[in-house]
This record gives sequence, C-alpha cells and structure tokens, in this order.
Amino acid sequence: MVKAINNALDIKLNEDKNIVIYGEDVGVEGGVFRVTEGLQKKYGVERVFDSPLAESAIVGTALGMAVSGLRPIVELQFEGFTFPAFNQILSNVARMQNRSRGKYGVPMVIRFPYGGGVNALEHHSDSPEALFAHIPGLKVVIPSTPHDAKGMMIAAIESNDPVIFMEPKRIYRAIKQEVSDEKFTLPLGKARVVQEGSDVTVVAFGAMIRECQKAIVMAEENGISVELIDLRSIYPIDRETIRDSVRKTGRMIVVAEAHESFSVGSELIAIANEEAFLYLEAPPKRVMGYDTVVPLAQGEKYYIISPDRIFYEIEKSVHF
Amino acid sequence: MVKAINNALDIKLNEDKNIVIYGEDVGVEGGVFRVTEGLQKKYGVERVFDSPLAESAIVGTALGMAVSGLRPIVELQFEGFTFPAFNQILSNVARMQNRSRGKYGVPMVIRFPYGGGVNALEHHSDSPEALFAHIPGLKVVIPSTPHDAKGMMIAAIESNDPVIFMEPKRIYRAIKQEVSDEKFTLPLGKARVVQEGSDVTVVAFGAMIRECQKAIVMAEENGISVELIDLRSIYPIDRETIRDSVRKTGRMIVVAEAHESFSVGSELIAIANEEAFLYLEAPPKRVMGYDTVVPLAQGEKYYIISPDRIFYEIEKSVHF
Amino acid sequence: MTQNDLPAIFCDYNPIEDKMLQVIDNEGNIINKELMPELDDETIIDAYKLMLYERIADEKAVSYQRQGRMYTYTPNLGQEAIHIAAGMNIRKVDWLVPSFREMGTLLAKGVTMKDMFLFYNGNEHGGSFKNANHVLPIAISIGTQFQHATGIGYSVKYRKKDEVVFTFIGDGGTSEGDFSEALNFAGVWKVPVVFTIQNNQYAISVPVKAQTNSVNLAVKSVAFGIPGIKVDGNDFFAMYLAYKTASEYARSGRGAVLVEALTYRLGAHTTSDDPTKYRKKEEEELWGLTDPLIRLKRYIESMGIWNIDEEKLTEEYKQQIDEQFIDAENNKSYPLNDVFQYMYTDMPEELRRQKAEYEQFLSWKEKRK
Amino acid sequence: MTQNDLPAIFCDYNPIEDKMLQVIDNEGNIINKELMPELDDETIIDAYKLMLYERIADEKAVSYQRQGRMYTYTPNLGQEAIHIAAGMNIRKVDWLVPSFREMGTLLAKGVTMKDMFLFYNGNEHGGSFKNANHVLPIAISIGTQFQHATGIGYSVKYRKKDEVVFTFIGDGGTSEGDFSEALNFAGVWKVPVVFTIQNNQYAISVPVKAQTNSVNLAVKSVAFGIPGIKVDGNDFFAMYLAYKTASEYARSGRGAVLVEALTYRLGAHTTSDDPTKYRKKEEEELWGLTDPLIRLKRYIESMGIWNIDEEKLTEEYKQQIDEQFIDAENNKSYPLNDVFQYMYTDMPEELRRQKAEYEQFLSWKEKRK
Ligand SMILES: Cc1ncc(C[n+]2csc(CCOP(=O)(O)OP(=O)(O)O)c2C)c(N)n1
Ligand SMILES: Cc1ncc(C[n+]2csc(CCOP(=O)(O)OP(=O)(O)O)c2C)c(N)n1
Ligand SMILES: [Mg+2]
Ligand SMILES: [Mg+2]
Repeated sequence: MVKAINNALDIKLNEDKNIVIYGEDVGVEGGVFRVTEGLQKKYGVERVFDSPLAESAIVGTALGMAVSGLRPIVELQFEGFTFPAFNQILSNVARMQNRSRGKYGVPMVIRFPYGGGVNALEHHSDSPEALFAHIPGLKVVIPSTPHDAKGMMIAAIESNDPVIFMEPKRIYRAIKQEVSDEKFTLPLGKARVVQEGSDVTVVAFGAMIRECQKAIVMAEENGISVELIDLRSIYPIDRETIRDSVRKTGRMIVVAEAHESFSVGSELIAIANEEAFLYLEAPPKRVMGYDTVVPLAQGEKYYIISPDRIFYEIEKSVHF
Repeated sequence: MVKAINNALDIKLNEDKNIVIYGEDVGVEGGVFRVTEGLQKKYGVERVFDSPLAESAIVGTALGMAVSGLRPIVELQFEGFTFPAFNQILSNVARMQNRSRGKYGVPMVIRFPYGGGVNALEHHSDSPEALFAHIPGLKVVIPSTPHDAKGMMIAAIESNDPVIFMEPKRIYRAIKQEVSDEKFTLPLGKARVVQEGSDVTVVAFGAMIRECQKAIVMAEENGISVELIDLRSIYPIDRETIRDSVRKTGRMIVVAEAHESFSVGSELIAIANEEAFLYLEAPPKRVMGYDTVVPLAQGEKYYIISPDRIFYEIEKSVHF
Repeated sequence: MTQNDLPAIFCDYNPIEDKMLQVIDNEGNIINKELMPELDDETIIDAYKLMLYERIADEKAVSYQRQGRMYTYTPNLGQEAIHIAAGMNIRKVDWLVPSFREMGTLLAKGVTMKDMFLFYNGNEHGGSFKNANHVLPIAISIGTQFQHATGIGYSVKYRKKDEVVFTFIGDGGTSEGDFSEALNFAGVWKVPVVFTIQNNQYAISVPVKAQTNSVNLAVKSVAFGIPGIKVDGNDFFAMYLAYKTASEYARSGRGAVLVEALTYRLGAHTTSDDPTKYRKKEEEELWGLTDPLIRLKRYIESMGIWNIDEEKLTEEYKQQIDEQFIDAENNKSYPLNDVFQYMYTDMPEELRRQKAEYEQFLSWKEKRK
Repeated sequence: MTQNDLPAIFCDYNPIEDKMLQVIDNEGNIINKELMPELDDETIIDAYKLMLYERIADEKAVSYQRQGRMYTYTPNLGQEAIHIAAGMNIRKVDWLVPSFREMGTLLAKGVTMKDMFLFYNGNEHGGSFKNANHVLPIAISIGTQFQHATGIGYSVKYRKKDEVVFTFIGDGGTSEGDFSEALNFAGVWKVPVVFTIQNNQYAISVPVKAQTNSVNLAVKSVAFGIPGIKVDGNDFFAMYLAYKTASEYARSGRGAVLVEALTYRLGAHTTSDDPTKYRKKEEEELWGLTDPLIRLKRYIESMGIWNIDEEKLTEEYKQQIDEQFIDAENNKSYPLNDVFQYMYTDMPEELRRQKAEYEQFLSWKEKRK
C-alpha cells in the first residue's frame, strides 16, 4: 500500500504543478513509513518538504495555500498527532467553503497512518475516524488494499473538497497486490461489495477487511454465507450499498477498531434501522474496540479484533 | 441556570481550598455569561482568575494542577473554542489516569456553553458532545434545568475523573426554577425520566428538553402518550433507562441539536437495537441537526429543531 | 538599509529595547521629522476622510445593533489609523486575512458596508466578501488566521507572484499557540507576510499585562527570527511608514515582518460587552487624548491645509451608510438551499436526503394549517 | 545578582547575543574558572559514574530491542550530561515532567530500569513509574508536557510548597504551539519551573535550521518574559551550574527559566530510525568529539583524581541492568482487567458490559477447542 500511495502522489505531482507535499519528515527522509520516499528528489524541495514540528500550522498553512491556488497534500505523522490540528480542521478546513459561500474552495488532502496491531507506543494505535466523520464539510476515506489506496488517493487529490485520508498502517506492507502503473481513480463516497453473500452483512474498512475475510472462511466452513462490504468512505457514507445489502441479508455486523461508543458502528446501525428496519432479523451488532485507550503491546491482544471474534459474532447473529 | 451553576461553584469553592477556577474573562468580568460572577471577589485572585487567551494551555495547565493536588475547574468561553484544547483533552486529560495506572487522578471539570438558537456568530452555536463522548476516559454531562445543573456541577467537581460539563446557553436564563440553596448532588451517569408515557420514547438533553415538552403537549392533544427521557449524561450513557423505556414503548425518537451523523442519536439507536430489538415496533429515529455548519441567524430557523418538527416525527413513528 | 538588509526603522526601533515608532504627538506636532512619510496634502486629507468614514460607519453599526436591527457587532472605535494606513498600503493583488476588528482595511480592499451589515445581520453571503479580491472571510477562531496568512505567503512565493499578505490579530490572540506556530513557519519559509498585532490593551476584559510577561508584543518576533517593530497605532503617519516599509520588505523577498500597533479599544469589545465592568473611566479618558482622528486633524490644521466641511461630510457619510444598511436589511432572503449548498462542491447524498426530509416536514406543516 | 534580580549568568550569557555558557572545553580543560561549580571530587566522580550507567543502560536497551526482546526505544546516547546534571539538582520533592529522552534524570528520581524496560516492553505498569515520587509518565504528544509543568508550578505556588518543576522538550518540540503557550502562562504566573530544551540538532530527520529561524532556542524566552540561557549541553559542569542557578531562581519565587542545552543525538531517533538517511558521518564524528563522557573523564584525569576501574564498573553495570531487564521480561502478566481498570476511578457500566462480552467470547473460544 505504501508503494501504491507513493505512486499516486508521484502521478499527481507530475501532472499538476500546484500540488505540494509537506509535513514532518516527509522530505529528505521520505516519511517515517516511506510513503513519500523519493518524491523530494524528483520534484524538489519547494514541492516536497519537511515542515517544522507543528501540526496545527501544517494544516493551517495548507488551508492558506488551498484558498490561494495550490493543492496541498499534508502528512500528519500518526493519527495521535492529528489532534493539535483538530481546531484548524474543524473550524476552518471543513468550513471555509461554506463560510465564503463558495468563493474559496479548499482542495487539500490530509493524510495520516492510523490503527493498531503494530505493537506501538501510546497515540500510535488509535482509530479516530468517527471524530472526523462527525465534522461537516470533510470527506473521510480509508482504503483497504493497495489498488484502492491508489485510486482513492488520486481521487482525493482531485477532489475540490478537503479529504481526510486515513491509511491503515497495519497493512501498509502486509498486502501484496499488483497495481496498475496507469492513472486511475475510484469515486469517493462509494463502498465496495468485497464478496456477496446471503445470510449476514459484514461492514468493515481498512485493516479489518483482511480479518473479516479470515472470519468469513470460518463462517463458510460452517455453512454461513457472508456479504462483506468495504465501506471505503466514512463520510459521505454509502447508504445505498448498506441498505441493499441489509435488506437482502437481514443481518449486519460492523467490524472496526475504534471505540464502539459514538462510532462508525453506531452510525451504521442507525442507517440499517432507517433504511432496512422491516428487513432486520437480528439486532445489528458492533464488533469494535472498547471504550478504553488502546493498550500497549502486551495488552493489545485483548483489544484487537481477531477473526474468531468476528466469526463468533457472525454465528451469534445468524442463530439469533 | 447561570445562577444555579454559580451557586454550585460557590459552595464548592467555600468547602474545598484545592478548588481553583480560571479561564478567559472568568475573573474580573465573571465570565461572558456571568457564570462565575462575584467569585473572584469572594475567593481572591489566586483561586478565581483570568488566564491568557489560549485554550490548550488552560486545559494543559489544569491537568498539571489536577495531578498535583488541586481540583481545577476551567471555563472555555464557547464550545467552538474547545478545539484548540482538543489535543490536551484527548491525549492527556482523558488518559493520564490510565497511563499512570491510577497513580495520577485527574479531578477536573471543563465547562463551557454550547448549542444554538441564540442568533450568534459562527462557532457559537455548535453541539460537539459526540466528539467528547467518543473519547475514552471522559465523563460528558449536560444539564437541562437549573436544579440539575447545580446537582450535576457539584457531582462533577467531586468526581475524581475529568468531566466535560456542557451548558446549554440557550436556556441559561430561560428556565425559571426554584433551586435549594443547600448542597446536593445528582449521580453522573443517570438519565432522568422527565415524564412517563406508553406510546413512544423521546430521548433528549439540554435545551431540547423544553422543546420536547412543547411537542409532547401537541402529542397529548392527539392522544399520543410520550415518555420523555433527559439523558443528562452522554458518557457514560444510561443504557438501563433507555432499555426499560424502549422495551415499554417500542418506539424511540432522539432529539438533539448536533449533526446527525456519528452522533449521540446514532449511539442511542445502536443501544435501542442492542437492548430492545425484539420490542421495536418502528425504526428509532433521529430528529437532529443536518451535517452542515449551523447557519447564521437568518438561516438558523431551518436548522433548529422546533416542537412541531418533533411532534411530526412522533406522529410518524406512532403511525409507522 | 543596515548590514542585515533590515530597513533602518527595524534597527532604530528595536523592540528588545522597547522603543516605539512615532511621528506625531497627541497634539499633531511632528516629533520625528526625518520619519515623516512623503505624502501629498490630498492623500493626507483622504486618509482623514477614510478614518472619518470608518468611525461613522462604526458608530452607525453600533446604533443599528442597539436598535435591535443587527446582531452582535465588534466596534473599531479608536483603531482607525491602523486600518486606514494598512488600507493605503495594501494593493488590489495583495491579500487580506482579517481578524474581526479592521473594518477600514476591509473597506480599502473593496468590501462593502452592505456586505458587512449583511454579515452582522446573520447572513453568510455578507461574510463571503464576494466583491473583494483576495480577502478571506472574518476569522473568529483566534490565531488560526495567522497560519492561513503564512500559507498564502508560501503560495505567493511558490507561484512567484508580486503579492503581499496582510493579516491581523489582537493582543490577546498572541497567547494562542497558533500565533507562535504561524510566525515560526513564516520565519523558516521567509514568506511575504505583514503580521499586525493590534494591541488595544484588552482581550475582552483581560488587560495585556495579564496576557503576557514580555516587555511588549513586537518582541515576540525574536522567538521566530523575523523583524518586529512596535508602532504608535494611533499615529497615522507612524503606521503608514511602518506598513510602507514592511510591505516593501516583504515584496523584496526578504520575508515576513511583525508589527505591533499600540492602540486602545475606545468602545466595547462587542455590543454585548460592558467595559465599565473591568476598566476605569479615567483610563479611557487618558487614551481618548491619543485619538487617532483628533491627532491627524490637528496635524492637518497645523499645516494649514484643512479644507473639509466635516459636518457636511459626516452627514453625507451617514446617509451613504444608511443606504447600505437598508439595502442589507432588505436582503432577508435566505433560501433553505443556502444551508446545504456550500458545504461541498458537489452535494453528497446524505445532505440531499436531510434536505428532502426537511422539505417533507414543511409540506406536512403546510397541509396542517 | 544583577539589577533585575537576575542571576549573573543569565545576563552574561544573554541568548539575544547568542552566547553559550561553557565551563570546560572538549579536552576537559577549564575555560571559565570562575564558573566552575564547587563540587568535591567524589561528587564529580559520582557524576561520571551516573553518566556511564546511563550510557550503558541505553546501549543495553538498544541491543535488547535489536534482539527483538523489546519494542521501539528512544536512545539517549550523547545527552547524558544534561540528564545527570538535572538529576543531581532535582530533589525528592521536586517534580519531573519528562519528555521521552531523559533517562538519567528519571533514574535520579527513582525510576527503575526495570520499569523503563517494562514500559518499552509494552506494559503500562512500567510507564507509570510508580516507585518514583513526583514523576509524570512519559509525554508522547510533543509540547503538551510543558503545559502540565506550568500547571504543576501553579499548584506548587498556590500550596506554598518548596518544590521545583523540571521539564524537558526537544528542539523540534519548540515549534509546537503548546510550547509557546506553556512558557507564556509560566511568564504571567511566575511559576517555579525549569524548562529545558534539549537541542540535539534534529527532530527525527529535520535539522534545527529547518525548525526555526531564531538565532538560537533559548532566545524564545524573550517572547514570554522569562530568563533564558543557552548552555553547552555536553559540558557537565556548565549544565550543573545552569541547573543549580535555575532551580535556586525558581525556588526563590522569581519564576520560571528556560534552559537550552546544546547537544547532539549521537544515536538514532528511535530504534526504527536510520540516521544515515539524513545526516553525514562526518557530522556525527565532529559531534563525537564533544562527547560529554569523554570530556568529563578528561577533566577528572587531568585533575589526577581518576580512581575508577571503568572496565570492571562497566561489567557491574551491565550485570545490574541485565538483571533488571530479565525481571521486566519475566513480568509478562497482563490481565484483561488492566485494559479496563484504570480508565475511571469507578468503572462505568459500559466498560463492565464490554469486558463481560469479551469474557463470553473467551469462554466460547475455550469451549470450541
Ligand atoms: C480560539 C478562540 N478563543 C476564544 C474566543 C472568544 N473571544 C472572542 S474575542 C476574544 C478576545 C480577543 O482579544 P484580542 O485578541 O485582544 O482582540 P480584540 O478583541 O481586543 O481586538 C475572545 C476571548 C475566540 N473567538 N477564539
Ligand atoms: C504532537 C506530536 N507530533 C509528532 C510526534 C512524532 N514525533 C515523535 S518524536 C518527533 C521528533 C521530536 O524531535 P525533538 O523535539 O527535537 O526531540 P528529539 O526526538 O530530538 O529528542 C516526532 C515528530 C509526536 N510524538 N507528537
Ligand atoms: Mg485586544
Ligand atoms: Mg531533537
């Protein structure tokens, strides 16, 4: 996935002089995960550069660039370090277009790695997508494969609205997939039906897709047919795909790493109710993180959602 | 409500030397809404004082005070200005106790006015409760009456966990109620059944309680019996009260000012499903703000939830 | 120019020594002849007229608000010299990234009073400043605008444009982390931005002494390696000189500048504020003696070039402003669509659905009548 | 003492003039005799031993990590003089609000290597530093800790305690808004806090030149009205003097102090970092010449008081550290309850429910086997 994103950035940098990339360590170093590796060399220090260590200013200055003709792409080093920039994101990035009644668009991408399962220190394992998705004016997207990462990143850069692009660091290098070198885009706001099924709908995104796929193998061995949806876009959320699937299966399980309360899981259950109430045969269920800090490495096993946990919930739902 | 909160602060300041109050304009001026009026005069500038204009430091220094024996109460001037402090709240206030394995408690209250309907400029009409409620380690509470405000504030100050205390500014002075001068507390985490009913459960909080009550009058005129729950605590959320009510009525409507996606409404629908799935007779429904910035005064009429809108949804639910 | 390529005033008025740039005194007498900007009489008189216009517009706004015809408003009274001096140095191509207390500069950039009134009347269309080129909407979240200005500066430099960015903040705003971060980035990036601190002595009720322990606010520039200067903000000529020098410096590619304009908010913080709660009448009166309009008028009179019928002009201005206000007041159309329209460049399904739901409610309501 | 009650070194080494406090040179020769702190030979030798211990513990930690026996670790190599000098000036009652690169000071406050290893082994019980009085856990969100320190300072002052707060940040951290806000509050509140910037030249890969345009980092104190001083951070005696003076200043009620300790991170940023990506070997070698241990050892030798069998001591230390590591490594118990237990003082129903659900899953899993 790292390569796919790097390739997407490369394609767009090459295509559009107004694109600049910056953030902590993205220049010389190419990012702590090497997502921007080689880009400074190729496009120069004015277009790909290291910023001082201040997330609010990284985002705040990017807004200034975006309203004055550039299309900045900024990296925040980890999800846990997006919060110093939270005010700029919520108060200005998300709102400038509305505030200026369309006079100033905000074509910018804020990208950062997120999620657990990498034995990290605190603030390096969180999944804050719900916090961003609740902010009106943002698009919030999360790829689950290298292919999607590339197509969605190019779409995000080409979007005239600000996009929060969250990268599941756990699968940065875990999923091998041939991705075309050509330019292509995927529409933001559209979920993907990863696999069709009839008994239960599983909705997930990011690193959880792979875990769900493992669970589905177990389910199939037990004669359960699962429809797997990769949400891809947290906001706007693809109601239609959820609706169609839940109306078909009558059951829904949401798998996500974040704290379950006030989460994407909550939202999806609300949507299932609003869109498919009469079709529901079992209560939609969240298989998500606790309302606790993500534990450090030794305790993370309890927090991380394993395929058998997902299978357990699938089975419970089907036998409700 | 302003008076009731002032009285709660007064009682606690008088009782406990370790309590200090600060924030922008809370000292000499007594706060832009006069919630801390007279307290500096009574308790001195070392205990009630104006801080420089920097929300992150207001909260960050309060954390330092809290871990070293004080019990700070800080005011952030409006909900829209809580976000510069978001990182301190999420990364430290909410986590210090867990991070230090209980060595350092964080007994502090962060209070601020929130909500719309006051013809204000931007950033002065928002309802960000879901953002705080999604953060593990915080308690998030909202009173809807002067009586509750007093009892909840005293409980919040006495809590050994950090409390986000959100004050519905629209009803700061709108609801007249005799409140005892004595000290009393209300347990945080408990909802209140404002009125019992059998056809539909309406869950609301803050300034929306009053609007719901008006809607209920309309419903009653139409022969609909409504159970009204004042959530009071957003986190922890009172599942039990929701469950009991929804199991009884089979219907739920959530009324809240915030953007509906990824909101308290979503969470309550998830809870209704998890706790009362087999009892549901109509899809639980959110009557909430749009996923848009709260419009300025001229457009706010479209955004604000009116009693007839609530009644309309009550009727729809009952006739589902 | 000095050794470091720094314009002389930045050396002569080094904020570390807490010096303040002044050209005329309270009586309008020149006290620093060699610093007097070369302005012809007409321009000086025009400056006075602009300041007068701002003052009248401001008074009018306060009175409309008192009449209940407008919502909360932030008065500019006493800070006009800063705004007009900036306005006279800001070009059409230059950028203005405002805070919420620089009406005269907004006007100079082509913002209309009508739009301002519409904004304070609760309509975003006023706040978009659509008629004004390179002006951002008012920033309410204090400090954030400084970062936007730095970013625009980068963009100007990157695109090799001859544009300067002007931005403003209050004394209170200097305590926000965003202020420091913005100046730090500006220092590293060497962007063409003129940062102004309007030190009007108060952040709502909090005096600047309770805001920071630094000797003055201009000195904060030292922390970020950019030149800073403290200027008498009620002295039009000093402000003019500061802005002329600062914007030339910025245009020449040498980087950003921090200007502290020492002034006093003679009015209330906003129309909901009551300054008697936190400051003494004597203090207000003392500062009243430094009133920028009076000072400039005295200067003009002492030069024998005063040719204005101020009473008549005042009436004219009042009428013009009234017209714009009425225009704004009559513009009360706020279609439902305006709530949804501008959130995204293409409206997502979620918003369409929410809007449609509301329309269903409206038609139910209509039917019930 | 000078006029302003400022200790002389703060005047003599005014950061505005970019001066740096030094006592010995790279060869261990005294270059500023009058500044040499009055320390008896034993104390000086102890200081060396502490620095040696830190260095060995640090090397050990890096090697455990390389062996896959520990997760990410942040090396201290080259910065020991700062840590030990601070450690020798911090008292039991004083507070330590650490960043993530001051191992020697943590040890001085009573934190055990075992706990540190446990922490880097992925267990919060290590990070709580439960055996150490008045030490906060490591702050990872950069800049936030400075605000905590200021708050503790207020609390100390409010409760009229004789306690000083020591806190640390890196050169990169000075760009965060929280840094500036914290110093600004400290200036206004005049709190007893000794703020240290460990300027080790890099923030991961970003050199300090790309971090700020200010002449040095100590000068940032000017923006907040607190005294600042730049010190040779690899000169134990200079650091000792700086901390002694700063903590006395703070204790005397005169307020906070900012110390910039100029040093160099000889190792990697963390064990996942590869410095060859962004810096030259020659640069590392040049800085290697200023190695604080070598300098102090040369001084001690030149004074003819060297009495250490360094090889033997090294072996001893290694063994001690190994023992602590093994202790930590064996402590792999992490009950499920630890995830939930410490979030609130009384566990809310929501957490009980979530825990119970997981336990149900576990028993299902057990049964399936
Ligand atoms: C981030 C933020 N915090 C708080 C406020 C509320 N507020 C509005 S104006 C003001 C005082 C501003 O003082 P100053 O910066 O001196 O500007 P002035 O009003 O004097 O022009 C405050 C606290 C805000 N708008 N933004
Ligand atoms: C708010 C925040 N942003 C980003 C990071 C990621 N990060 C960890 S260390 C580091 C560099 C710190 O450099 P410096 O302050 O010089 O300290 P040093 O590591 O050199 O001791 C960064 C960017 C962080 N921990 N916190
Ligand atoms: Mg002010
Ligand atoms: Mg560093």
